[in-house]
Amino acid sequence: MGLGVDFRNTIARRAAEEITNGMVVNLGIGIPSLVPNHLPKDMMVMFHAENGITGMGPSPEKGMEDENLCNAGGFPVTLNQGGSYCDSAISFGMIRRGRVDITILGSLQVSQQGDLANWIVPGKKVPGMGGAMELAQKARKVIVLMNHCDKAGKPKILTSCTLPLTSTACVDMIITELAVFKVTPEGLILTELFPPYDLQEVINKTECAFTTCDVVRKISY
Amino acid sequence: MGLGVDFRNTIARRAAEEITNGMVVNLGIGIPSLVPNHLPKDMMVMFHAENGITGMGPSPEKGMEDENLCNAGGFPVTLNQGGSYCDSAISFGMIRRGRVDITILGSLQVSQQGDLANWIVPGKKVPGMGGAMELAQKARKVIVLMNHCDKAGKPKILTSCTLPLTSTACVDMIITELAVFKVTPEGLILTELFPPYDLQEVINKTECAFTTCDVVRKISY
Amino acid sequence: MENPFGKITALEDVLKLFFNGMTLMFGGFGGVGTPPTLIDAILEKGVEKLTLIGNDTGFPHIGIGKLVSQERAIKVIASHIGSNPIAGKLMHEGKLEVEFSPQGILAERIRAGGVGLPAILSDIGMDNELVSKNKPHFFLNGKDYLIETALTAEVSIVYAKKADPYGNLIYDKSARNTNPLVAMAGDITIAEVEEIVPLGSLNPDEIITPGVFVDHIIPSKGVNWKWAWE
Amino acid sequence: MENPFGKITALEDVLKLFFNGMTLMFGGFGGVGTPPTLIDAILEKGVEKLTLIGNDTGFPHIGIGKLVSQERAIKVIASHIGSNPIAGKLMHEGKLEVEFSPQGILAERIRAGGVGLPAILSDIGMDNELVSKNKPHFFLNGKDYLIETALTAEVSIVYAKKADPYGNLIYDKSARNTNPLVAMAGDITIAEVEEIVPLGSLNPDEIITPGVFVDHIIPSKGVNWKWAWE
Repeated sequence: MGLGVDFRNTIARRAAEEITNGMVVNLGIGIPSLVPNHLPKDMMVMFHAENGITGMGPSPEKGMEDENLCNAGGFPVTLNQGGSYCDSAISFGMIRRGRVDITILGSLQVSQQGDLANWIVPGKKVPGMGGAMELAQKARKVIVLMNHCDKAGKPKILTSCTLPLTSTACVDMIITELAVFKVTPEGLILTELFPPYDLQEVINKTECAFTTCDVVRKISY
Repeated sequence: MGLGVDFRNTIARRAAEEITNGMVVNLGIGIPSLVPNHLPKDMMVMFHAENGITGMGPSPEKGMEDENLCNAGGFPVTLNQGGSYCDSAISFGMIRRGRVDITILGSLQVSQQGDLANWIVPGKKVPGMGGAMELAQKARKVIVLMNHCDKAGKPKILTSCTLPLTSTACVDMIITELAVFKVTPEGLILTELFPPYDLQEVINKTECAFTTCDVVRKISY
Repeated sequence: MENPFGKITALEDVLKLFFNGMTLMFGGFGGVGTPPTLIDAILEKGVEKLTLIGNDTGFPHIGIGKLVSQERAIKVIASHIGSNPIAGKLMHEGKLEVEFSPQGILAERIRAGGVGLPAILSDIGMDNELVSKNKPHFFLNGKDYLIETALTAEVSIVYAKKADPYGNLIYDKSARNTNPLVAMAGDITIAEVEEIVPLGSLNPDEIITPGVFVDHIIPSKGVNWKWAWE
Repeated sequence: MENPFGKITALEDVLKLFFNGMTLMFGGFGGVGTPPTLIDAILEKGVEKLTLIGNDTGFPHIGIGKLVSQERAIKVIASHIGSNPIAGKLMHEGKLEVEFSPQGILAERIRAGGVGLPAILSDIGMDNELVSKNKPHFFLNGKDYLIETALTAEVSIVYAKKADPYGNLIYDKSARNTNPLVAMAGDITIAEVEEIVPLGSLNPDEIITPGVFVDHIIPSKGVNWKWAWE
């Protein structure tokens, strides 16, 4: 059972709070793609796509697609004012040089150390890592948006990931439909809750131990 | 005593014979800069400058100089049709990738193995190698144009260079005011003479041994 | 069009450059920016046992995916094959060898080949066996890195918006992607272009790939596949 | 001009970024493409003990040469200093340390720093002690190579023709040279530009340096030195 649209948008809205004016942001597919809808209209954010776009805008209207203007997933997008095109080497140069402020991506599992496992779906063929490793290792801040548990109801936030890792100790923040965690060298800190969920429910659905910050914010948008 | 203008142009004219339509050619300073004057007007040659010009044209008329359009020596040039600008990394990428067909350069000394010594003037300060090493090592064909002897009358074509090397075994052809040599793994082959100079004079003025080809061409432009 | 450099070439003539067992590098990202006319011509010629190098394996009927789906390749070096399930199937059946490289490092390996460098150092995917296996390591300033070797190909094929007769290229929007890198890495590079314009009509400041790197130019018949989003 | 990214900066504010002992990388080739207004401002501020990284040391009164001639640098990493005799004189007097790097390899080392790679492999100047001394070697496929380390700087200064308020840059003719590489390699990059144009007025296909790499934009007062050819 996946998340309803509302929960997905709640998660995306919370992620949007991390973005400030002028940032360069790379968004993964799925819930991360909803984040731009929750940014203030006048905020200048440069969305980065691995294939060589800085300043990506929203999807074009049907019939207005340009086959030579697509995001890294191959779907038509637009370009905002101030945007530019570059080759794939420079695009990843931006990532490795630390010029991409935030990457917001989905994940299959995250460990309490911030290990990320998001590139091999269990039981499926090996699809290849694409640009996931560079983004996970080199974006200045890595935010994971995901369901708190998988479709079988099993926790996705774990003491150690059981799936092959994309990168170790790279995640900075986890946002699920239940809660928000900060990843620190000492482990996870729960900083926020999405009522009606409470702390006990998060504990029940999280495999690893975590601490809570002094004042847990209760988010109700 | 240097060479007269006529000899310089004779050498340049002979070097021009090595160039065919469509080639990418990098010219050093001095005699090499005279080579374009000796090319057929309708020949399409792309002159390459290390600082990022392909398709460099002749010097502009006085008063028409553009301070942002200079060759690697810092002097104003023009751009021919089909020319383009690139950054210094791509410019040297062309050289290392083997896309520069010929480099024509001056030298202080050349050895019978084709070792090139053209980057440190004896007794002067160390100026640095600039782009000389890449050009010597990686241009597809390296042609040296120089006086047969130095100002003191000493041979510049030697068994072994006495000056610090720019690069080893890189020169393919040597053109002086006396003769033309092909450099082979077995040593130098004299292929052409510029009358009134004869073989004996070349032997007298060349430190190393060399062979002659079956039919030595006598050049008289 | 005047052809003073002899680079504007008939399709049947460039086809002579393709042969069984060759290494072929292609521009494009998810099929966007992959030269459609050349792909079809290579298919029709029946070339096989190809080693393909490029960002990904496209979709089954899009871009390089067409060659992969018809089992014309024995090896692929790419960053992912997820959008082409046939590639995954062939890999699991042992019919297709796949070497995965992280996307940005793959781009840099191609660029290194293109600018005549033998290798680069990288710390991407150090701790992932799929990336690091069989690769030499090097310690620099106390930190461990992988030596990632340069990639070149016997022939590179790219897709551009415009070329002049010297092969100077400009690209269209995100169809640029890996094309300028691939254009440098081919021993022979063929550019398929939407439009050939007279010498001197491209602004020399705006040329992305200098014609120095381009050996042949062929006019494109345009994209003839249906995109995944259509 | 609107300044929605806050990158258009007063000269006195960018001057706060310069300090004694810093590493400063500069664009330009023989002074062409070196930012004149920034050079003069750095001179006036009296910054010293600089480590300078760039193609060359200009001419005594041109480009970075001004800083070198006035003994503001303790070290230079460059491909040559021949056009600035004062640099050679200071080197021989022991007042200036000079690290020579072959020109194209220097460009690649700067680019490597700019794109976050730790090093490249190179066979340029292998047999020359000035190039190879103190550099690690690596055998790859039976051939010996040098490990050439990436270069970055605390501040990079570049000169461009136009910038928009995001710092997207286009360059003018051969004044491009090392500037796009240097622009990526700075921890902080300052672009001095001939003209600042409104957001959206640069063609996104023609932008050479994406504004992502640019932190500050200052308007240029123009070249105020006399060129060697004048």
